[in-house]
Amino acid sequence: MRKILSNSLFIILFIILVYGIFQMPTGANINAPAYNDIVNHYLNSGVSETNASNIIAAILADYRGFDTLGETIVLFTSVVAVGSVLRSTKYDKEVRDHE
Amino acid sequence: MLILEKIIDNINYIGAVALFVIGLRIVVTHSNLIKRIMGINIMGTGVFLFFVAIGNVTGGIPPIINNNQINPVYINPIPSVLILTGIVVVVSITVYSLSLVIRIYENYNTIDQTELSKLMSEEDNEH
Amino acid sequence: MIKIPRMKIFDSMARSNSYLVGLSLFLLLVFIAFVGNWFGFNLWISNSKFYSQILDSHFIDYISIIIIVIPIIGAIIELVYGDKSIKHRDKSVIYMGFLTLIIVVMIYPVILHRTLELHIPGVFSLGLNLRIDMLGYAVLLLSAFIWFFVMIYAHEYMTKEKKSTRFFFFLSLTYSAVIGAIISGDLLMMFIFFEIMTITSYMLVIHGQNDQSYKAGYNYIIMGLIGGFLILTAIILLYFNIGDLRFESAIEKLEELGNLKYWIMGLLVFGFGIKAGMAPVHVWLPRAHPVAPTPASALLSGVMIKVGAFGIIRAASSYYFPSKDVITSINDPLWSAASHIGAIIIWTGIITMALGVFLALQQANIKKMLAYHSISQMGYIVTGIGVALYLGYEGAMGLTGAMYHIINHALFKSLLFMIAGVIYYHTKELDMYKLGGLWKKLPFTTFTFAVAALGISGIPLFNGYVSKTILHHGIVEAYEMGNHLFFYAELMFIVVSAGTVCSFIKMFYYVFLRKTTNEYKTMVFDYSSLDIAMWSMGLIIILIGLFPSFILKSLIIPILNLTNYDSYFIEHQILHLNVFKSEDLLMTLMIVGIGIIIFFVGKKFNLFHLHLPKWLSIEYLVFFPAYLFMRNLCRLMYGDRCPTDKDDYAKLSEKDVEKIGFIDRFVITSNVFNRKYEQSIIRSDALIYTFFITLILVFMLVKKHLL
Amino acid sequence: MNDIIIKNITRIIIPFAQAYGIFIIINGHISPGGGFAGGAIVGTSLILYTLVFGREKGKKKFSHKTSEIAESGGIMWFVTVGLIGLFIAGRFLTNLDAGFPEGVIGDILSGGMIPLLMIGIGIKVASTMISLFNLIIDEGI
Amino acid sequence: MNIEQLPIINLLLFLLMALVIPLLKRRPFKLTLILGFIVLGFVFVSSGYLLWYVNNIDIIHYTFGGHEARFGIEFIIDPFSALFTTIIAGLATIIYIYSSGDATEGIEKTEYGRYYVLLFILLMSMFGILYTNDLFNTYVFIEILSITTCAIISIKKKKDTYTAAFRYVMMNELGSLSYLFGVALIYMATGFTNITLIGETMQNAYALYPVNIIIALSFMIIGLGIKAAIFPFHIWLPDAHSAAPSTSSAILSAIVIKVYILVFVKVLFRVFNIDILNEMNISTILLVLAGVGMIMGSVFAIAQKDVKRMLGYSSVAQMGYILLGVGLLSFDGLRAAFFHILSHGLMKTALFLSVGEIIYYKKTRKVNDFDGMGFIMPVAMGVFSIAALGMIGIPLTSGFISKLNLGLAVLDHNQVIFLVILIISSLLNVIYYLPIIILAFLKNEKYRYRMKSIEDTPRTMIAPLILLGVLIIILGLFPNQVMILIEAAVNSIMS
Repeated sequence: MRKILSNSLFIILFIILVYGIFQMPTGANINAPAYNDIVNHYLNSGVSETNASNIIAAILADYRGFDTLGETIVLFTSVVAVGSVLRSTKYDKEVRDHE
Repeated sequence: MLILEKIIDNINYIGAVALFVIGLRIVVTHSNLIKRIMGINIMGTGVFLFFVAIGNVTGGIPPIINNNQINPVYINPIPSVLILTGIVVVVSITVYSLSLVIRIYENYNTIDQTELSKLMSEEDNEH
Repeated sequence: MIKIPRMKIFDSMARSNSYLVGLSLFLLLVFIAFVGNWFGFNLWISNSKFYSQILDSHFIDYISIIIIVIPIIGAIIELVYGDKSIKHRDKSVIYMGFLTLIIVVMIYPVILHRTLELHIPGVFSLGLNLRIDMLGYAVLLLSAFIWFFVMIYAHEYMTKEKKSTRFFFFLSLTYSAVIGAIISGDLLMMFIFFEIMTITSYMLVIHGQNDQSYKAGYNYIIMGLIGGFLILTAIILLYFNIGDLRFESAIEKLEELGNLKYWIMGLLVFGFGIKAGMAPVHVWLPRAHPVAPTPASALLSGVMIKVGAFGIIRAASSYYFPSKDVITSINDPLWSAASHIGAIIIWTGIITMALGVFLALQQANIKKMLAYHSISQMGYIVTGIGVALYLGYEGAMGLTGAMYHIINHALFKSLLFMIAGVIYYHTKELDMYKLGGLWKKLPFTTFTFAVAALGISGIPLFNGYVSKTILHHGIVEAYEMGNHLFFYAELMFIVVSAGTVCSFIKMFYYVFLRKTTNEYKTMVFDYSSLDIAMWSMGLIIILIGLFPSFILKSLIIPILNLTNYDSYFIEHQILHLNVFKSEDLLMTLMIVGIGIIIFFVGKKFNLFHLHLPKWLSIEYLVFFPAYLFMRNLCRLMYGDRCPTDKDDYAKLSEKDVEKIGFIDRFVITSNVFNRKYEQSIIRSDALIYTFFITLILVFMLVKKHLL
Repeated sequence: MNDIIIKNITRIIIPFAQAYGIFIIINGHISPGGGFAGGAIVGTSLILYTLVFGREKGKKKFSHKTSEIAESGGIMWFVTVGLIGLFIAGRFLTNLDAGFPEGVIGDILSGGMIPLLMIGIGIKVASTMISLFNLIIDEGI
Repeated sequence: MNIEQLPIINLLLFLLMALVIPLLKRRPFKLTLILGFIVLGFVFVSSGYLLWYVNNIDIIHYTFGGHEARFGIEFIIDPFSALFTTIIAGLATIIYIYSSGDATEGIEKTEYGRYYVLLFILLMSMFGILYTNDLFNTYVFIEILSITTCAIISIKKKKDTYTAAFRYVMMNELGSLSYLFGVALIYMATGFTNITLIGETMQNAYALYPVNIIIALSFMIIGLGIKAAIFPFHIWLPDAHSAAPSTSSAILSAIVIKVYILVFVKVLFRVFNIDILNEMNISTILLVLAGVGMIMGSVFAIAQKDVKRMLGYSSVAQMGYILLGVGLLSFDGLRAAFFHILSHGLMKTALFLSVGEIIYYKKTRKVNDFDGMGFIMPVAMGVFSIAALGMIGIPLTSGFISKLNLGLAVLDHNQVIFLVILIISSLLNVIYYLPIIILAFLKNEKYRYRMKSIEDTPRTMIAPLILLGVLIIILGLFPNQVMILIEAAVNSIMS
């Protein structure tokens, strides 16, 4: 019963989203609203502003460099978090014995 | 026919949404923790595919400027940049949750959600 | 022939207390002298330079803060002494009470001349508003006197209780909260002090710290907070619609609200009515009074429930009366709201008084019986308020009766509680069927009890008579000028008075007169602070009974002059009101006769011992649907696997509300609910996400495309 | 894993893999690739080493302390580059205005701070991969 | 170095502090604590200064790398972000002082370093979320925040913490991905990620591609709702709160979920402007969620035996209050909501910290074991009582003021039904907070004879508690001064 219900939910969700997509500006060409003056600015004067021929790298490291910093912080955090979970099971064992 | 054409035009987007929903379904229905993590990853992939599809331009080339093309059409670079960040983020979340799964397995000797909750409720009754 | 019992030489504390009482009586004398203008005293004061200076000095407005702060200081000093020196501790409390009393009496001329207002912006969101006008002052003076006497009484009474330091501490805090509630200048301040009063007096109620007192106290504070929330709702509605909470006429704005204004008033009446022990919501009162230590219950009955009634009067007469300059006749549409409300309030009052007396007749426990009598007397007061509202422009008589009865009831009810306390203090016994023959042992107490009982049962030459007569006049006017249905109200009134008479005859008989086996032989009669306090109050009772017009002249007429009542009516009906008319006396005689008859009939067929079944109690009837629902909720959730008889769930089918109240049942139900649903909700985490995202998408898209 | 073939081949492959990774890192701003890809390759090569030669030798090659320093160091480097921009040009992460060498478009030495950041990212990613891997196999099942 | 560098300096200070802690491993731990305290103090002062600056002089726009805002990433420091960063810094300082009094309960010594690393990164991410004016940048910071929050739950290394953290991570990730999906849709329709630019173009984007915007909005609402523990999505919260160490619980429910609801407000009022929201009538959905949450949260809380779990559910109910204020989409509503964010932050911190002290010394978290606790730990239970009365909404506490404002705001939207719900949920609060106070101070005083043996808790734990209690009462007595700042923030968010 519950399975049928949930599956029907997913089907409905999928249909809604596909229906939504049909109403969206999905044309894969340079007239899409996403392909606006910002993109053109990057493509045209990006090189002269950053002297890097790889625009993606330029955006990544220069225009949106702060995102990249944040993402390195995410990596750092994940290491610390995983460390906090996985390092030194000694205490853990004691607790399990204690309980 | 028209609907078919529409589907073919938007196949990237539909694929992305399909991935999203599939991942969600995995998260909901499967009780195996690792499978649920996979489900989350698939959802993430769906969203990234959506991003890329936004940035896609038919016949476009990657935006690496060198002057030996004649009036080239470049793809939209921004979504690529964004998902580069996004991928890394999802990777680190995955690692973290996997480490949690390791610990859960050590403590309860199971990675099955239903059994897990059964065990936990038993413990609550004991206390 | 009584053999004079040996006197105990009374200790220094008792001596200083008696001095203080003497001083307070002297103050009273000065007050009387001022009002009665004996040998030009009044003129002398009003013409004196000092007085005129005070009058226009700005400082005098801060007096209101001072009298709020004084008891708090007293409480702090009292904490400092603590249990180290009981003498100093109690002295600090008592002297602070006395200081307040002095100040309150002294500012009478000022109040008579103008209203003291104080506004400090910035505190809370609306600013701190305090104001002492005549209406507030009457209650303030009353509570100052009673509180002082009760504190003197409490000093000796509490020597036999434990943790008296805590008791006195919270007593003083409650005092300042009560004063604040009385002299607050807008509804918000009143509500705030009201809440503080609820919480601090809770500490007094549960002072005994046994299961019974915890139950009663929990009941008390929960109902108090519910009342608080009702008032808060009313405040929010009022402030939103009127934009101002100061006690000024707002009827023009309220008229635009349609039925909402009745809702607001209903919320206010019930919110304050819970404290005042009004009919459907009185349930906390008979539980809280017996368990509280006697001084606390004396104050609860004497002052705090009056503050509830005062709140109703305050709100109604300020917001719902047209302002003085607008209206000059009865047949003005602006009065209609007030009179509609008034009609309902009158019937509530009638029901309250009937219920109270009916239940009081069945009680064995003295304090419980007195508590039920408080309910029925509050019924009188509420009826008076109702008349005051119902008759609108001509309702002066009702307000007079209500205020007068507030004063009288405060006096004799606190005195009666003190006497019950004395009896308990000596005999450790409160069941009147077990007591008996105390008049030999405690002649003075017997005497004071006689005074108080005559007072409450409305015998001429005692104070109760005056106010009851005035109230009776009020009701008569109500059905002469207004609806004829109120004739039955009058009948009820008479019956209830008769019942009151009867039940006090009963108490007097069982407790004092009746011959018993030779217990209490060893009991010594002693003469101490207890009796000092009691005598002085008895004295006041008799004085009021002898000179009924004094209170009218000194306190009530100024109140009426401030309100928007027919001044002609006030001049001719109330100012020269003669309560000793023949028909009134005859009616009293009739009442007493009926009372005696009821007593003998009841005693013969001992009706006093019959007890109603548990399920007939108000609380159970009110909440019955809720209880039924809770009992069957389990079936809804679990189907046939419902653990009805298992663990705590069985309690839900308990019929005795004394054992398990509404709140406990609710908690149990929520536990069952939780046990069933919490984990299952938590487990289905992502499913909920899917469900809601789909739901919202469908909702919004459908809405978008249909509209 | 004591298979001679794998060991030898690994010995041969790893230098190339690392060289390739470093190449991708430092060419990030003129050709496809960049810090992430390159860092991933370098990290993978070290993981491969640990897989083949065992944890102990892996520790010798890339000890716990080193990884920690690399962890903090990657971000430190990033922040310092940004702070240079802040102190010189008054904005965090300023590129050319902060006086980073412009170079000639298409050269390795171009794009101002971009290569520097790429190197930082590369170090960061590589060290993160390795240390996560080590954590899991140390404490793993 | 002029003032507009201060925000980034704050962020970098947190970051560098977090990076430095592992290098100080050899040194005595006190050094780390002192250093961290200095950093927090500096940040608190500087954000206070920024608050003053933006309120009296000018709003600060800060773009990275000197590019235009449209090309790069932009920070905006306006009364809104400045106010809440100040509040966060203040609360965080209080909690930090408390936690330094070795009361990070259940965390083993070797993990302290990591705990503080995570703490500082967490603070940095919250500052970033509030400062930044870029949807995707917000996403990155949200991810940092979710990892760190999960980590400071699971750092306790008990069996239940792992499962709680796992559930939390799952829900968080669902939320983040929904948010990211929303961002993708918005980017698709408008081509910007900068909030201001989106806000400008949103009107005509909605005219062209309404479905896009609708789906984006619903995904964002759900995503942020999960993270802010709005009622049906509160699933992760009770486990997480009861499992985490007390300081973490305090941070979680006093600060973190508030930050998410602030992002929510930002998204609603800056990305989608009000008339679009009214056209889609979001307000219905939000108000329904809020109303249900206010009741159900309390109903669940009543049945709890575990104190921290109970507090967690009460946070759910309180988030309902805040969402109610936000969902009215009106000036008064936001004002009440912001004030309640502040006052609930204070009260919940006080509750969790006092309970934490009790758990730390008495090793009990069952409500029934609290009898006579008031005589053993007077300060803790006293502060607990003040905060609990505030939760109930007794006058003289800040909770009363926020209830008053909420009531007025609700009437302004003439939704009288929600006034009733407000009162009912206050009554439910009475039912589950009052018995604890009575139990602790009046019920059987079997601990009375141990009055001598009051635990001498370190001052670093007592002082923050007292400070919180005083602040609650001060805020209840003189709300107007704070209200001015809050109104400035509301104006800046609604303009």
